[in-house]
Amino acid sequence: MKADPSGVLTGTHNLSGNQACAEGALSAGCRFLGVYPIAPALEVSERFLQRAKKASATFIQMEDEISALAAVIGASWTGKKSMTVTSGPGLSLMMEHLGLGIMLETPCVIVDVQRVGPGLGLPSQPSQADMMQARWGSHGDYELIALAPSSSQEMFDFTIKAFNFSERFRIPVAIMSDQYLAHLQEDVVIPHAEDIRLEPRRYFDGPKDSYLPFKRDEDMIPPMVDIGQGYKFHVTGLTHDDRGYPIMDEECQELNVHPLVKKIRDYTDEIIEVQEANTEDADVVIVSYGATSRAAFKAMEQARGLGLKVGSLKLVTVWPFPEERVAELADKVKAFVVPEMNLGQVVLEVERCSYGKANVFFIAHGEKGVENTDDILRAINQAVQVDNIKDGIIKFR
Amino acid sequence: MQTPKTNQQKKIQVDSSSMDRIHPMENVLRMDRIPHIWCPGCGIGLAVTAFAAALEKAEIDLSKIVIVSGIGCTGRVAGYVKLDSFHTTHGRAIAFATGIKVANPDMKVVVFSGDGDLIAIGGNHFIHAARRNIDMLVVCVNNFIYAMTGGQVAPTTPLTAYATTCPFGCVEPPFNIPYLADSSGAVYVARWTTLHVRRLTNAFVEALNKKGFSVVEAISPCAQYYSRINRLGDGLDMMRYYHDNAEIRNGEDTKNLDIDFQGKIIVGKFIDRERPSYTDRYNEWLSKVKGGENEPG
Amino acid sequence: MAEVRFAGYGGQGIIRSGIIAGKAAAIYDNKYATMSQSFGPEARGGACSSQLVVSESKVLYPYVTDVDVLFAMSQEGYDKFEPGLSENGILLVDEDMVKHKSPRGNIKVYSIPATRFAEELGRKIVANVIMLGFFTAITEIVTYEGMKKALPGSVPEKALELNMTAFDRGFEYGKELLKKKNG
Amino acid sequence: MKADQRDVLTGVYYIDGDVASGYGALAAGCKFIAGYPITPSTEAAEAFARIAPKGGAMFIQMEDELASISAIVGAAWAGAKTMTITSGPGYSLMMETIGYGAMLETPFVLLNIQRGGPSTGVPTKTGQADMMQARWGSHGDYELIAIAPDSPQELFDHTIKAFNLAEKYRCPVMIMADECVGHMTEKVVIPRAEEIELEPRRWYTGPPDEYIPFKPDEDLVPKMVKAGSGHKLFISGRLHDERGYPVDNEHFELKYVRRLIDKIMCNKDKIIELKEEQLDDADVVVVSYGISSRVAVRGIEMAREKGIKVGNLRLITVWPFPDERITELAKKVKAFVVPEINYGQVVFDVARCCHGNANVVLVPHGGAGVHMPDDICDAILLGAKEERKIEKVIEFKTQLEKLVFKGGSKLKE
Amino acid sequence: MITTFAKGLEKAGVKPNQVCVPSDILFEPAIVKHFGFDYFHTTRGRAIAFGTGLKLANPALKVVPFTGDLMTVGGNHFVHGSRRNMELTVICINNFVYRKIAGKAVSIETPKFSPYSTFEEPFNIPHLGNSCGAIYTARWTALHTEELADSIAEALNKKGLSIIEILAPGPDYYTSISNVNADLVRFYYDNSEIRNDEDPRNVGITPENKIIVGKFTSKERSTFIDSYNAQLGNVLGEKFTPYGIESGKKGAGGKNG
Repeated sequence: MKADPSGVLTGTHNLSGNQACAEGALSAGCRFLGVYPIAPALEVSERFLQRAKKASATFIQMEDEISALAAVIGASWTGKKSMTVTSGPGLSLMMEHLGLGIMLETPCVIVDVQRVGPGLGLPSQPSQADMMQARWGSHGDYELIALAPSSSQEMFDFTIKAFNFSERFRIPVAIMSDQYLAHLQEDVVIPHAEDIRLEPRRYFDGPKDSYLPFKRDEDMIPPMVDIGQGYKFHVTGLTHDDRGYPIMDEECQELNVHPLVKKIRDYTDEIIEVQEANTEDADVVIVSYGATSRAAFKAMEQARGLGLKVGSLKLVTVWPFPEERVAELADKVKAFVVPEMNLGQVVLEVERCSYGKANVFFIAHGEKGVENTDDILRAINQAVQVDNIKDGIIKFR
Repeated sequence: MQTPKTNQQKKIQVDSSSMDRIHPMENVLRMDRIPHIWCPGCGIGLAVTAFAAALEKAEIDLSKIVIVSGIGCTGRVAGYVKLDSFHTTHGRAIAFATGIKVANPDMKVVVFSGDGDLIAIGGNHFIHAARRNIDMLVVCVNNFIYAMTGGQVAPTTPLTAYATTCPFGCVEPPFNIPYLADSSGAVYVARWTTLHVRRLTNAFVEALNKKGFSVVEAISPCAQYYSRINRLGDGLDMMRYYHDNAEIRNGEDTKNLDIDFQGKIIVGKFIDRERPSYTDRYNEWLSKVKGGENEPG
Repeated sequence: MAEVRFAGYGGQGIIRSGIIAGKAAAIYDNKYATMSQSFGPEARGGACSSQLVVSESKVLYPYVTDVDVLFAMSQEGYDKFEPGLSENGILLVDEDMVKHKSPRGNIKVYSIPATRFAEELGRKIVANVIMLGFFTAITEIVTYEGMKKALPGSVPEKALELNMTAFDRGFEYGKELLKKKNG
Repeated sequence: MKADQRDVLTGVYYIDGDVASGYGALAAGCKFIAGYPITPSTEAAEAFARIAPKGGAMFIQMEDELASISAIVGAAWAGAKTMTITSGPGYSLMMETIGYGAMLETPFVLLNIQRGGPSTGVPTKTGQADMMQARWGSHGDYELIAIAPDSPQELFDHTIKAFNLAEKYRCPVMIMADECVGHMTEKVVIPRAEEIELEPRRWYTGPPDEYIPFKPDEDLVPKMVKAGSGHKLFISGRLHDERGYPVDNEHFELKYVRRLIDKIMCNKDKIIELKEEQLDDADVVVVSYGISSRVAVRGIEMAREKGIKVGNLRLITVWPFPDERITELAKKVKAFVVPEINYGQVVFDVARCCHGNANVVLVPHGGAGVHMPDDICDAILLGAKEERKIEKVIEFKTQLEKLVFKGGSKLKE
Repeated sequence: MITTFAKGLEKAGVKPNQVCVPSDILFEPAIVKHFGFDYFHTTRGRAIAFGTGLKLANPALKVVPFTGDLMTVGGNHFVHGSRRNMELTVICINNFVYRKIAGKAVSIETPKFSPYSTFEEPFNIPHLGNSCGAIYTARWTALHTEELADSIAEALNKKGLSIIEILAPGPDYYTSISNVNADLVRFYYDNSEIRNDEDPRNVGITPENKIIVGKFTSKERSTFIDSYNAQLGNVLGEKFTPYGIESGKKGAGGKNG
């Protein structure tokens, strides 16, 4: 499916990450934005509103983040691609509805522009400390997809990608941006509408009375219908059977919830994307994602300049985590260096997936500015020198 | 699970003399989910019956109506009506419905939920949707208690009434729901008890045809918890109480509608006015935005 | 170890029966007893059941797996839980409420007109306590003394005496029945 | 400090876990509970509401979970020991303020009776799928303590323990019980008040003008005062310095937020409580918590009958996670078997700490029930048999999964 | 605004060290230290809920929630707090930027984001509060310093939940309390009309009319704690010790140290 030209602002534009996100959403066909204003995510709504008329898009500023995501899920069932934008405290409030989105298997996109936490934290500084929350923040079992862009261009591209994943797997997809990207002005190339590939929603086309909202196709994804088409379906956040009727026992729970996990776990090959550089001969691989990969990439080049065999593994999809690729690399390298703008989250996954075959260095990155490479370089130097494998993560201070 | 028969169920039963005749409510109810979970003597079934009758009377295209419920006994209504129906999270039915209405203004949106769901945890969405005047009908079945979780105090529990989390009597004055709806901006506000089935049905019809945020409060007996904890007898006794104490006062000032424990219940249609809806305002705003002015360069 | 399933419909005091028996075992007989019940909207009005595991040592697995005693006070409860009863189990029924099939394997059936007795005592509501007395006499999972100590505080104070009488009524009926069967 | 006699309902009871926790809270000196009804945790609130007035305590039912947790954070700063009670969906709503509470270093206890999720799920039946949420559910970096009781008696004891930990480390403490334990009725012994040891709040007693709210003691935990006692408190949930004043430089995140984590991590040895059984010569170790640890024992017995050397490790404290202990054990055993009532949560931490030295078998269960002991036994056998090192968490296929997805279930026509 | 608040405290005879301010608006530390009350920067919209906890755990406190996100995120706590009649003096900073008042359009540079979308109609806060049961409602602009101080003083000495709405665009969750947009307040002030005792129903802010300010309602109603003590006293009789009596010594907080 091709993009609708009314939402595509073809050309090269100098955009902040937030603006690029709004453009990406409109290009992807997003026509409903439900938000509650929170720094540093404000500009997404502003941009979206500025372009709403041309693209015939609907906007609502709700009374809080709880209702913002509720409205987005509701809107998605009308057939409109829908999105919400928030930051840490708002994401925390959305946790209950993230679960509802998962349970109703509703395609939608949640953009989290991360800022320093916990609590009110620091609205004006970037962070990557909501990564684990995106994966684990709602109660009950689920899997979701989280993408981490590292530039305005990626913000644009990944927003489209996020919508495609959400339609493909009928799942809320998180875009984990941060304050640094949000306000970074960069050139963004927006292609022609016909060059943008979109995943169409999977609609049910059988007879009206034979529609079962949660009857899965072979690939575990149930087709959808819009409200108002006469299917008269029922869906519930309670554990339900294929008809969407609540049944509360173990068997139904297994039937209902296990596929929610499996529909992602079984398709990791299709979902996971990593960008690698110089990993073939590397002794040390820097694992990074989001804005941090900018520094990671620079550090790799500087280290290469010093004659060190350093590679870079950039996670495009952070969740699901590229377990196998990290385990493979662990066989070959001496150490992983993981810079994150938090106090240790994704590094735990790297530790898990390196199976004791490589050391894992963690750098709580960000102290000297997002793009500063000093700490990473020092960690690489140290990593090269350590020959034995240590128990646990080596915290680099 | 077998549930002892209730008034509601008896009505649904097919007339034995003409077995092949389709029951009039069959096109509105999910017959494959009957029997329902409501207890004997519960009034929710009556409210649903009135609603089903109203749908027919209002001549609404059943494929263009969507019903959203929250959590609780009344929250289960969405599961029993054969319409596009959503059983959402606790308190958020109105927020969810707002998304639907704003994204697809062609739909008739009905929120059918309980007092705890709409007014306690969902109070914020209630007042904001009223302020924005989102075009929807909110049916609030008020049974004065949280019944699904077993009889906790609600923001509608009358003063001094007992509940499990106020074992020594309720100390918080209850909300006057019509007054709250009125002061937040609702355009249609009515209150009836489930004894007033015909008037309740008419209120639903009027509200369904009204453009804007309409609230119909349906006072309903909870025989299992509220009546039992307060020793008020069964569902029938509650109906008798409604019969003896409900007073119809259409057009009454909403501030006079407080309900005391086993006191008088004033019912009627209180508010019926016009205000621009959210979608009207949004479209008006969009129309004012000139072609290029709002477009980034 | 003994596994007991109490089954009936809401309002019969089925859950309460489980609690009283468990309390007698755990507090007054110095055994270990774990009682669990089904909750929720499904538990209202319609069928309801509770399960009790009594053991000499700490109960680890909290649910019944191979039921030794089925305590049935409603037809639906009997129908639903009879298949879970062990081949060597004991079936206790209120004969006014349950029509049972001829038993499988070595299952022993004991029935009592508990509801009728309760009506004779003037309060239908004490049928479960009569059943409890019967249960105590037949199964000996809990002691008579333990049960008599467990009743105060577990039933409304005003109705304690009536409950004590009801319990004895069921207990004696059970003892008689055993005598007849064994003799 | 000993418990107050008026608060302790000494005696022997036959009550369910929820009620036991309500009694435990009162015994621990909890004077304020704000809650909102949610199955299956409501009985704890109801129990507390019944007994609170006699002990001079207050129960208030707030308008929602957001208000409940905000109120208890406020009450804690007014000097009271406080708690709130909830289950999955309510827990999700509380996430923002849990992070805020951690930021303010507020001592409070949160009882989460887990049910089947996600979303509304199965309200009346059990689950253990909020474990990772407890650790990671709020935005930003923080650490807290989570304990998992396995019986009504423990719900009583651990509620007191939770209050003690909260006061000692000035952090939110989660009691992560499950519906099964909350709704299970067993004997609960409530001791005499003088047998209950309570951790007093760390009061600051110096001159009011010299009080610095977030200046840590040697164990990294700062002292507290009561609002309204003349200290001119300035307490911000924003990133702040020791005085509580907001700072606008991320540099402080490292300096300040790190202490929130360090105060738990550096005291890990004192916090973590494990129960170990037959680990000395074990080939396989079952790691479990909450109700699963009771259920697992049956599977373990079955496996032992088949001659397998199985040890049992029960996590009483789940967070902070006993990294070192698992790493140590991994070097000696062939496999860990982790039965959880979820599709894999704590098992990932077990796998992480193994460092490839032992295999890890997950025995999943979606909730609304507990494991079949046969499954756990079979998983143990699988772990004992497997000689290769497998670089992946091995997901054991349970009988239920086979039944539901191979067409044996009545749900699949 | 804070000076006005301090003046109000003084007029009411309330010592700052009895006062506790939970707020979702950022105060400056220097202000707090200078005036000497206790201040908590709470999560957005939760100042009333937070204050409810403070008040119940220590009923001797004078709790004054200062809130900006009250009517959006915190709307629910506002209506329920009013209904309970929790003893709180709620100062509601109204951040909404009124695009047009008395037919005149705002020509001043305004903040980018206001609590509602620009095309929505705002709440009539005094009316909503009054209808939910608040015992005192008033509205002033930040420039009505004398009247505001009087209202604060009056409200502080009332038993129950009072609401004072202050039209003061600028300060919010991210920017400090001193950050009032002076030009905009001046505009509001110039286009306001004092109408004390006006029925709150009629004080909604509309583009056509002047902003109506004043003290609108003042009534008596049993507070949450009073109702609690009365009801439990009735039911439990002698066994019950009233909660929070004797200037709060019996409150849940216990003694310091």
